[in-house]
Amino acid sequence: MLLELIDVTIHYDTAEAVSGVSLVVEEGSVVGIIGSNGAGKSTLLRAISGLVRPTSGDILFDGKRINDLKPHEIVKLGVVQVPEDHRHFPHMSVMANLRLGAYLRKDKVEVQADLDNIFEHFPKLKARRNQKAGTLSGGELEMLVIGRGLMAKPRLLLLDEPSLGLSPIIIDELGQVIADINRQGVTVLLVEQNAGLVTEVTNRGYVLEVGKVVLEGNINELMSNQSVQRAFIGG
Amino acid sequence: MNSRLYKAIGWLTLLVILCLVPLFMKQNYVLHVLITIGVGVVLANSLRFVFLTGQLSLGHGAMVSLGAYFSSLTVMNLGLSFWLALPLAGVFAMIVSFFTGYLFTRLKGFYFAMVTMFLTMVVQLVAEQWRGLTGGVGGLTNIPPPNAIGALGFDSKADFYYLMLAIAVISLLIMYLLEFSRLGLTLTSVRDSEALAASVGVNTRFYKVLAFGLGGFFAGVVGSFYCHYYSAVSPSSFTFMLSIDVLVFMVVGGRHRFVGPILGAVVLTVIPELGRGMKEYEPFIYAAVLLLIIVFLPRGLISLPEQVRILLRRGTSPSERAASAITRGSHRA
Amino acid sequence: MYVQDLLNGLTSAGIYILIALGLTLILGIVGIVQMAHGEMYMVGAYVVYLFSMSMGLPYFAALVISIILVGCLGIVVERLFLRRFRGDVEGAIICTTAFILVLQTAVKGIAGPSYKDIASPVEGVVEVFGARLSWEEIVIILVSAVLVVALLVSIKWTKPGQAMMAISEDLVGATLQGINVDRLSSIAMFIGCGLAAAAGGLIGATFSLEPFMGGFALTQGITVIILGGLGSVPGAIIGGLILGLIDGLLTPQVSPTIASIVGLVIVILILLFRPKGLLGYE
Amino acid sequence: MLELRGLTKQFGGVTAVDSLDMDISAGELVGLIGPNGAGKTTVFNLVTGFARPSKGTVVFNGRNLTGMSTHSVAKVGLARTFQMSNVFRSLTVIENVIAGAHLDARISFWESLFHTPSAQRKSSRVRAQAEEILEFVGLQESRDTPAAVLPHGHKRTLGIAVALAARPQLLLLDEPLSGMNAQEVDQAMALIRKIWESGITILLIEHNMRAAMALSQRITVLEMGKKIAEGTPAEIKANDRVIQAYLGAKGRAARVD
Repeated sequence: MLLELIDVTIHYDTAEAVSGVSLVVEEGSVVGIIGSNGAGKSTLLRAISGLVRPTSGDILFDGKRINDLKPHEIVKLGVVQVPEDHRHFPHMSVMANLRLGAYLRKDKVEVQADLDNIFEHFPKLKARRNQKAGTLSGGELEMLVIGRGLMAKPRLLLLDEPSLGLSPIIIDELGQVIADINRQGVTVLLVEQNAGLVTEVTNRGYVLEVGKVVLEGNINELMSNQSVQRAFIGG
Repeated sequence: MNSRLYKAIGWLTLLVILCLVPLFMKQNYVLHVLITIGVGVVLANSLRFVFLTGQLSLGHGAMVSLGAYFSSLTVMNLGLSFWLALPLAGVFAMIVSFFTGYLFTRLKGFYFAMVTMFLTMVVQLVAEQWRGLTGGVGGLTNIPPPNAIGALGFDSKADFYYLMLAIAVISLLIMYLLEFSRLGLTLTSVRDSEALAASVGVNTRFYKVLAFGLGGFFAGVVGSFYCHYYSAVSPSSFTFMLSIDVLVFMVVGGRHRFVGPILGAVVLTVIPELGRGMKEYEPFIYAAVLLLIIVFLPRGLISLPEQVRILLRRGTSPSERAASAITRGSHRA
Repeated sequence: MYVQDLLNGLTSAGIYILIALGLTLILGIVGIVQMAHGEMYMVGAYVVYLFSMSMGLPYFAALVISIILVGCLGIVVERLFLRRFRGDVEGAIICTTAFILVLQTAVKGIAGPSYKDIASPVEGVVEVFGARLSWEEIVIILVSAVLVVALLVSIKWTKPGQAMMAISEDLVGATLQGINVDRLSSIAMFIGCGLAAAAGGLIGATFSLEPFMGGFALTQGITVIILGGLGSVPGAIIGGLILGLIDGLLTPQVSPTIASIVGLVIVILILLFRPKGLLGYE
Repeated sequence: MLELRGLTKQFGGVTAVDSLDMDISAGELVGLIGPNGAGKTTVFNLVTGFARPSKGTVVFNGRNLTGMSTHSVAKVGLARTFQMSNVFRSLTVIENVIAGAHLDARISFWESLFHTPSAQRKSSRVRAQAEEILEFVGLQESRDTPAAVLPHGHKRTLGIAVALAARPQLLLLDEPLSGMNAQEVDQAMALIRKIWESGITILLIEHNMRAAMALSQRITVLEMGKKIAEGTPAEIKANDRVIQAYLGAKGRAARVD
């Protein structure tokens, strides 16, 4: 098991944001976490990346407990998060943004190769490599932050609502990109509100509601589940 | 109800004791320290009044300065009575505060703090430069004491002490009444969330300017008292370090409670006086106290009993921890 | 002669830029307003005095030692205290104000309150474009230019430099790239305090030292970074040039005080129309 | 009552709201839904003066509100709640509601200072009204609790109470149910219905579709700042465009099965 959460509870102030969540992510898989606003999805990812400490429970990566590690130590293990809202460094160039993804890597030659690789995959980024990142469109930004995540050579890529504010066409493209990444051997944990993207790329998923896992299993089964349908479309 | 009664009795007793002090303490030194405390208390509390809206002002030095020059110039050049000049100095500083506050309040947090600090420096520099009016770097000297009134002839420290006491009591009373009225509620709501306050119809800019102006009023009054007490005023009397000192009183005492700044001014005025024997190293002691408090009691001296209680009880509930964190979070500009 | 004033202004600008770059780095990366920055500048000057005048080392060696020592002092202060005040404006102001007192008192206690002079490393005057420029001023302009260029290059081309840019743009985003923010804070504090020490050591060769010389440095530094925009490195440079030139061009026409007033009023006006400074963002 | 015409907001190069037309009549409960980032909250900000529209107008009861400041918008009878920071943290529950009643029974500076009889009368009246509102929303038990330590669900309810204290004709609710558990959701839904039945028109942004469908008479769907559908909940549920926006092509297929 690459990532395992055992009975994780997280508090913000006094409020319980995540309560007793357990989940597993197998090596090589794409796992989805679906839930509406305020369900605790982002909090969960923040905890995995070490930005908040769980009040109780264990987070295991590759069998090792990572609860108490600092964020940069977690990145070093290969757990890389692509944050919400296409969060980037707006006043730095596209190239500089990508290079920051490889901040902890020492293998200069390979970093250059990976950079070329990413430019090959995202020709739009290549064309704008010397522009400030803040000038990119929403879709380009998402490609940029995913590319930046890949520059870290992750074993596990955490994606926090990549579809946010993107048009359906771009979301379709994004699905392709995620599938490609997975095919290259990177395990992906995808957190989404957009059920469409999740069904497209994942095979297993969890439904989170108010900090609790309410359903888990095969994604197609989840999506045809009455209560999920209701949660998303009110049927 | 009862606790309110006890509180009132406590404050009255303290007031009576303070009134009697000059009868027992004849040393000018003690009275001088008490007067200095009074100045600090009024300034720190008026700074806190501005801070009720979440604005951190370092412009208090400017307002004290303006009050002092206004008062000494009107008394010396226009022959105005001190008793008229005192409130007018406050009004003058208030008007300047309203005007500058109107310009500055669109800046937030650090920018507001810095721009108000510049205001203090500009006032100081103008005072240095405008020699014809302010006497330049040397400042004004031989400022007359207040005209005698009743039993107060202002030929002894005790008379100044009573004047300061009166100013402090009246100022604190006004600020207390305002803070615990609807107005105070509105000011606090602006600090907690400007967006939410605006959405229920609060003209947030108006209230921020109002708080800044009222804070300036008390600073101006103190400035007026100050120059007649020392019978001199110069540009270097009120540098931006004065603003910082006042801020230190407020934060070290406790910025979230009305009594906080009072406590801060008392403790931080007395400590250096105690260290007088080791004059050379007195600032060390002062700095050490500051660091200790800001690191271990971020909510100020006033939170000491509460912190001790929490420590003693050890296993605190999350809600208690949060309760003690409320005011900590809300001050963020 | 305008060329003369311009060159004098450039000298001031060099000093202001060094001070402001440090302040802005510390603000952007450690996340606090370093009120005791002027005291780092003052201590820097005294360390140069100690090594060059008391111990007889060459001036430039003393300058390098001073930069390193004061930089290390910065690291200690950051580790022990400043770290916990990230984002707490009042707390940071008070904590660093305490250091103003500590450093002033310490220097006054050790070196005494009287003025001290550092002998100039190079004497003499040169004619440039019809203006007379002392070697001391040339040293200031050259050394500060070298330091500024070195800083710019290392920000642009080294990993820690890019990491610092990232932190000042987005703290959480930077953390997620594996950047150790605590370590970078120490580095920023080292650089910032080192630059302040350099400015102090440079000015020490022209003006006398006294324990309270830091106040002026702090106000000029803050003016510059507000002018240029908080946290912006190019902003600090442009702001420093503007303020330095105001100084150089106005001082001979009017009194230094009026020049200061004009500087402050310009800053206030800029802030009112561009609340984030000239090159500020966020 | 509320008419939005060609409302447009651009941030830099991004169009958050794209020429939106929308009408709400007095007494309606209208839902505004759409995927995250669709521009719903921006619409609220444009209506309540937190942001200036790049183009278009906001008319409320025949008055043009476009470009009016937030506090003046509150005066003409619009109140809103927020997703975040929806209470005054350092005030107690009842103080929150009194602060919300800022426009009601204004007390002048001198009245505040001298606590005059007239001020006291006004204060006690406002306090009594605040008590009523607390009772109405069911928070009377926590009257003197500091808002910061309230449980999440109660905070959201208090946010609504603060808005109610401003006595709005039109109430804009921004995701009032987010982060609530099933039981709290039911209570909050009942409260929203109760507010509406008391005669206040409501515009509701909600992610909980079950709730949005159950509460609203009419629903407008936004995607990428554009209106993609408008109609009764039943019509919206059956709308292909909407299902695709929410569930994607595969989800729609699953649904058809």
